Amino acid sequence: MPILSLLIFLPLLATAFILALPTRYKSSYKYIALAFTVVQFVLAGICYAHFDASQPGVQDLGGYQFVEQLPWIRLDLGSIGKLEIDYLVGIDGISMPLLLLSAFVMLMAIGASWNIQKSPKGYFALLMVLNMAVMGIFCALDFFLFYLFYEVMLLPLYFLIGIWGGARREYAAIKFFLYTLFGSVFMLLIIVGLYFSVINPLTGAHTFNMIYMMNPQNYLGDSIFGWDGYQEILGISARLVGFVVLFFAFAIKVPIVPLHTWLPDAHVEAPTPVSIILAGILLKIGGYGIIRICYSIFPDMAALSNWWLGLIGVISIIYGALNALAQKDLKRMIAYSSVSHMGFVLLGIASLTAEGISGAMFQMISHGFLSAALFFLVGVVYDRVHDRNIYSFRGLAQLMPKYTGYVAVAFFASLGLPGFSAFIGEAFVIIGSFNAASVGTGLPRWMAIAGSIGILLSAAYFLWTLQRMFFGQIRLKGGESWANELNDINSREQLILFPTLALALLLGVMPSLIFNNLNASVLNLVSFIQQFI
Amino acid sequence: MEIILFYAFAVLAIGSALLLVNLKNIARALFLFFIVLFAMAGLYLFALADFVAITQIMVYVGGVLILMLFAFMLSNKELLKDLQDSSGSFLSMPKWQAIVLTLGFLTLMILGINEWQQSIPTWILQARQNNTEIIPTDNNIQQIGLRFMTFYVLPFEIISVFLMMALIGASHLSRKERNR
Amino acid sequence: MNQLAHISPIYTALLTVAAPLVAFLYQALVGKRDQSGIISLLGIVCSFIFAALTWLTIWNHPVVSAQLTWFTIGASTFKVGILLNNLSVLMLLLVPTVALPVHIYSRAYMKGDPGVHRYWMYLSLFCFAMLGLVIMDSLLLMYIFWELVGFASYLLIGFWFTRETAVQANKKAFLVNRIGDLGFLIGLAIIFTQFKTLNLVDLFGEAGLIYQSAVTNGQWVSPVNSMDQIWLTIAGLAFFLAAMAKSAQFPLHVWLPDAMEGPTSVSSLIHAATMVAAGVFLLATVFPLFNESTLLFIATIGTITAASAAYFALGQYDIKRILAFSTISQLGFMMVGIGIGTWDAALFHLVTHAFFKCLLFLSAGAIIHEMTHFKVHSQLDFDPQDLRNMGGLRKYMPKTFMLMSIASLALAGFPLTSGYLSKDSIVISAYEWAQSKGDFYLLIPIILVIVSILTAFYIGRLIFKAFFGDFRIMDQVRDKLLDAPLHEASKTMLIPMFLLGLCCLFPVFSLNPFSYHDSWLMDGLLLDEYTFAPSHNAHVIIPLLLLIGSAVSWIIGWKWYVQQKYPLNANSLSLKAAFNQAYINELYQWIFVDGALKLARFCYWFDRYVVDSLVAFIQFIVLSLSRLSVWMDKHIVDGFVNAVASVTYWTGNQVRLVQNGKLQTALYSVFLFVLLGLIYLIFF
Amino acid sequence: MITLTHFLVVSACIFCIGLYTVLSKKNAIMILVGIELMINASILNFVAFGKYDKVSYGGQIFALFAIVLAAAAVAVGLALVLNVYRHYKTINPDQINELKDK
Repeated sequence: MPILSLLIFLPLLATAFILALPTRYKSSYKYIALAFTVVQFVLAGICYAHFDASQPGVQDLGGYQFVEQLPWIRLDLGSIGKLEIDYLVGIDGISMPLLLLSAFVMLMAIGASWNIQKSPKGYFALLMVLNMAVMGIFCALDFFLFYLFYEVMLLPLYFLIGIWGGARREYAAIKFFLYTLFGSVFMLLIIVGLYFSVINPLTGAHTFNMIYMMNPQNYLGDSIFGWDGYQEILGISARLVGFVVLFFAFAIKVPIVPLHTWLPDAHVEAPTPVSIILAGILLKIGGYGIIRICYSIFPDMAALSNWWLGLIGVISIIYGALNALAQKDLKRMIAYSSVSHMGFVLLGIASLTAEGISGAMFQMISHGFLSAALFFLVGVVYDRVHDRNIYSFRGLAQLMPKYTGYVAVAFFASLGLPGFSAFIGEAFVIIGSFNAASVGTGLPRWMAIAGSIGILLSAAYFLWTLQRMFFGQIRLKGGESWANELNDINSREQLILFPTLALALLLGVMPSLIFNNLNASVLNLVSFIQQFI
Repeated sequence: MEIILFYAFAVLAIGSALLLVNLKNIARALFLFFIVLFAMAGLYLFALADFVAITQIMVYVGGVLILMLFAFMLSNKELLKDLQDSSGSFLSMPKWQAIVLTLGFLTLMILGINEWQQSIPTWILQARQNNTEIIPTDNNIQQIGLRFMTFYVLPFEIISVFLMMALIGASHLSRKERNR
Repeated sequence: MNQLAHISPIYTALLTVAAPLVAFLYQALVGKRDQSGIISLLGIVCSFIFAALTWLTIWNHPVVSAQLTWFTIGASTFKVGILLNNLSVLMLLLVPTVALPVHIYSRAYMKGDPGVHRYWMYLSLFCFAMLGLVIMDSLLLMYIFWELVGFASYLLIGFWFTRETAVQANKKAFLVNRIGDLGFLIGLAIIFTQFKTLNLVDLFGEAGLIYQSAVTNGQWVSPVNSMDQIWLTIAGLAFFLAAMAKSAQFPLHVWLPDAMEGPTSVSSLIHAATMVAAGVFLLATVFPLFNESTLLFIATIGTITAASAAYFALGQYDIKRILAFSTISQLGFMMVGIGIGTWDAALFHLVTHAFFKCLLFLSAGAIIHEMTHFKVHSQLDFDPQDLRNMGGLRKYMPKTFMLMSIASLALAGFPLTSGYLSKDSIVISAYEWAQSKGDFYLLIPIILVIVSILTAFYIGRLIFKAFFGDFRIMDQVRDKLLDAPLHEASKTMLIPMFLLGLCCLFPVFSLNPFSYHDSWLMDGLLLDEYTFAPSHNAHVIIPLLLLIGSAVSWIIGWKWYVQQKYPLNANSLSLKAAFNQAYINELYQWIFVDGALKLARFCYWFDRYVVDSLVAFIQFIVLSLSRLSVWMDKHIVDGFVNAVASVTYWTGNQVRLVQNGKLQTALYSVFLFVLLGLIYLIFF
Repeated sequence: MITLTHFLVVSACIFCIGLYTVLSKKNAIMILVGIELMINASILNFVAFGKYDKVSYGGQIFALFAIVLAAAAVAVGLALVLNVYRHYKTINPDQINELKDK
């Protein structure tokens, strides 16, 4: 059964269904979307269940599972060679957990969009297109295919933010779009460069196959990204340029600190479900891209530049946390906390140790659940009174005790309370990056220590928010009318939140659920890069 | 003495011509034209062409000018009015394009003359060397009569016929058409 | 009993930990208000029984440990397991032993509170976390429970979350503890990097990795790795930082006095007896890691803490705050015990302190409970915790007075109490240690002696002010309230207090009331060797000195507080400083909190106006470029096309003018071209 | 001493004035006058150069021819002018523009 193709293209079927149904059935759109997403989640679950954790993957196509390879575009371009684009999908330990995460977060997003009133047809259709693109990104092993999905993803997001967003939605949508496009346009140049540098050893044709790109033997000697030739662009090694450009393309998504300003705006203006998807999946694409593409295709440059990556990570952690501390808008605070938490991902990836990279992967998964839950929780209060300002609320714990309970759990889980998943991620990122100096990856130990300050700061802003909004005597900006509006969370919301936080707890208690599937791939990746240190 | 006279005639000719051009009143202009023609005839004398000068006066002054006056008087009633009341501006405004073009031609000609002085044709130089120029004491009329009847007899005849044709044509054109 | 004893200690230990967890989960998921308390109580009773069983099997028996694979990350496998040695089973027993009376006491104390089910839930969570902390066999797991303990403490301090001060306090407590957690985490990272394992048995067990590592040539070499020797010191300091935060050592002690915002029963269990002692427990666990300089640092900090907290205690009026500072001070003693290398003495003091300080808090709770009742009854507005409002309570609450006096005597280190044994063990060891080290080190035991006397004085002050003299508030309302509004606390509260009172006496720990060396506890934990020679003189002189000092301080206290001959100006600088804790809180607020917030605001400002305007600037440039290109397109590219067109048109138009059928125009053009032709011929 | 150049310069001036008259005057008769001036200028050249041609007297003879032709041309021209006038009631050449496509 071509399970990955099913996973990718099922949402497209849903889109077709939704578009085909006349508008008078508009209340059924969400059920269609939900049904397809549930099926998708089950499929992802099957992937998880049948996943062989001992297969390494990464630069070895044999180690990928559920591989589907179909020749897609074959063109003889004469003197330039033969164009070879495959429909090549497959998953290894690095992509599989993210695939599962995406399926889950999509489910959450559908649940969160239950009350969408404004043109549900377009909304759910776009959401499903987005769903397809995201799945495709995590499965694609052909760079061309990857890029295709990567670009397709932008479009629905742009419209989802720009149409269903908040007050400044157009600004946010365009900012988001331009930022990401800026990254991906340069990525395209590198893709083309790689295409001309790499040949398929079997057919001798140029190829977009990522797996071939990871093998130094497949590079033409005198090509732009070739290994033996010292090709230079503007006096800098071409491979370094390639690495840096790809890194920035994905780092915008992560996001790293000087390139993060799209994130608060996009998150704040986006509707709750889109915020959930942005935080839960989109940011992970950045981290995934760095591991899957930057690191695997340019392992030599990864080993060379990890000091800078680590520095960027540390800056993101602390800077994001400090910014979160200064926020008055709850959603913006959570957006900045995402910057901080994703900084750990970068720091972990930069450590080039098995612990660090596994920790980073785990942090991505955990952040996927938790930030999605956090945004959902913001949506709960925003739905009721259309205000997110922290200072507009006080003493919510008395009005909404269950909600407060969920918020407290989500906050504590996010600030790295042991027992929840974020702790495992952050702790192993710190341990891994500390360990990095001993395996000689060039990441100094002070970075780990500086990164740990982020854990302290995250506690500060989460607890402060908890204190300001939920504890103390009731004092609301909207007075009595707000007090009537602010009902405790309903069963639908609980139905979404409970599994999410339960999963965060489950992963915190049993990290092996993720780590077991991750280990072979991560070890393979680490040893692959270690050759170049 | 000779040169002063030449200059006097030249100035008279050029000055009258300029005035002629700038007059609005055609009747006056025609009389100025008369003066120009006389001055030109005087200049021919300096080029030792006495017979040409006489012919000039006889043909132009006696024929052409009278013709023009008649034509003018026949054609231009309004302008005749103008002739009577010449209270308007004495000089007509020149047209600048015509002036530019004219000055261009003048400059070019002066330049050409200047150029020409450097390379005078050989036949003139020969004539000067051999002293075979026309001199004032030569009997020009006799010489011209001889040449007409011998060397230039064919052109002479052709021009006679041509003159005849012109006269007939002119009289034909100026006769009153009945059918109008 | 015999059969029970055959159950593997592993299982009993697990059940000890699991019982409160089950209680917690049950209440968290399906808890009903009317059952609240029973479940937790049941849990802790089970816990206590299993802990006792475990203790019986393990104490002075070989170490037992068991492990299960937890997860594998990369190539390193982490195991979850428990380690039962004398140290851990001692703590395992201590926690439910103290918690059980507190649970019983809480039944009465918390009665009628609207959120009481949360209280029991949190309390069970705390017991679970604390019990888990002591038996875990891996530093990672310890860290997890370490933070969970802090989390439970956070919840309990902020139990009355509508009180602004309470939520401020729990935030402060958690954040300060987080600083310590960072230390723990860094310590973990160093240990893991150095030894590739976090298992306590592998690390600190007999012939563990710690003992196989050594500092050679400036490198700290372990069997698997080596790094600069500075990291050894840093690791030690990192773990100490963790302990500093949790055990409220100067300068991270600030959270503990504020934590008194929680219910008094919570303060007694968590902030006096168990959680704050976790730091000492941790240091005892990782003790082999410490090198000379770290130990000296620990001893110094301990001394400073003991002295400063005792000083602050002198200036407080809030009965719970005095006890809180007293706790900090006693924790300082324990730290000194660790610092001088006698962690068995520190543990001994930890255990005895747990009982008498718990009792002190419970007694204080009883007083506050009654005072609050009185406040509600008399409809007066006063602070029920303020010593200045009390006095003469001895008449109304004689049993409480008696029990509190016992505890106070134990705190002061009066002979025949447990405190005498444990405190002397620390002070005497410190003296012996200092003697072996040299003159300068003598400062530490001297300060400790002075602090001990101060301790006697401030606890005497508390007793005198609360129980002797006249009931000050009563005088105001005597005419209104004829019936006695104050009475002894209920039996539910008194019984656990009585139990704890028993534990404050010497026979529980040692048959010989004057020699700590004979205590079973010290025997069980006995270190192989002290690094210094024992001094027999010290064993006589120091207790005597302390006794005389305490007696003198009490006489002074009696004169000052009971006979109202108070010689000092209450507004004097030193007393004010003591009351305000030397303004450390304000300093921290100013430097760290305001600093961090300012930095945060600056960052946000930077983000909004610099980073974002950088983006806006780029946007501006791009926009300008596009405007420029639009302009170019319109005026230059398009303009060129237009120009070609218009030149053609113009030329055509001009040429057309020639063909206007006018004679002179035709002539004019003829001559013009003639002229142009001539010009061309002549000049070109 | 009157050199050839003197004649040439004078003749150039006269020619130019004639040219100007032809181009600028709004009266057919004045245009004829201009043509006559130009012809006279050329006649002056003929006679000036004819001074050096004693053998054939070409200069003077052609000057005579030119005078005769000019007289004939004037006669025909004036006849035309009269006809035009009769037809158009004007002799302003600017207004005689029936050839122009409207």
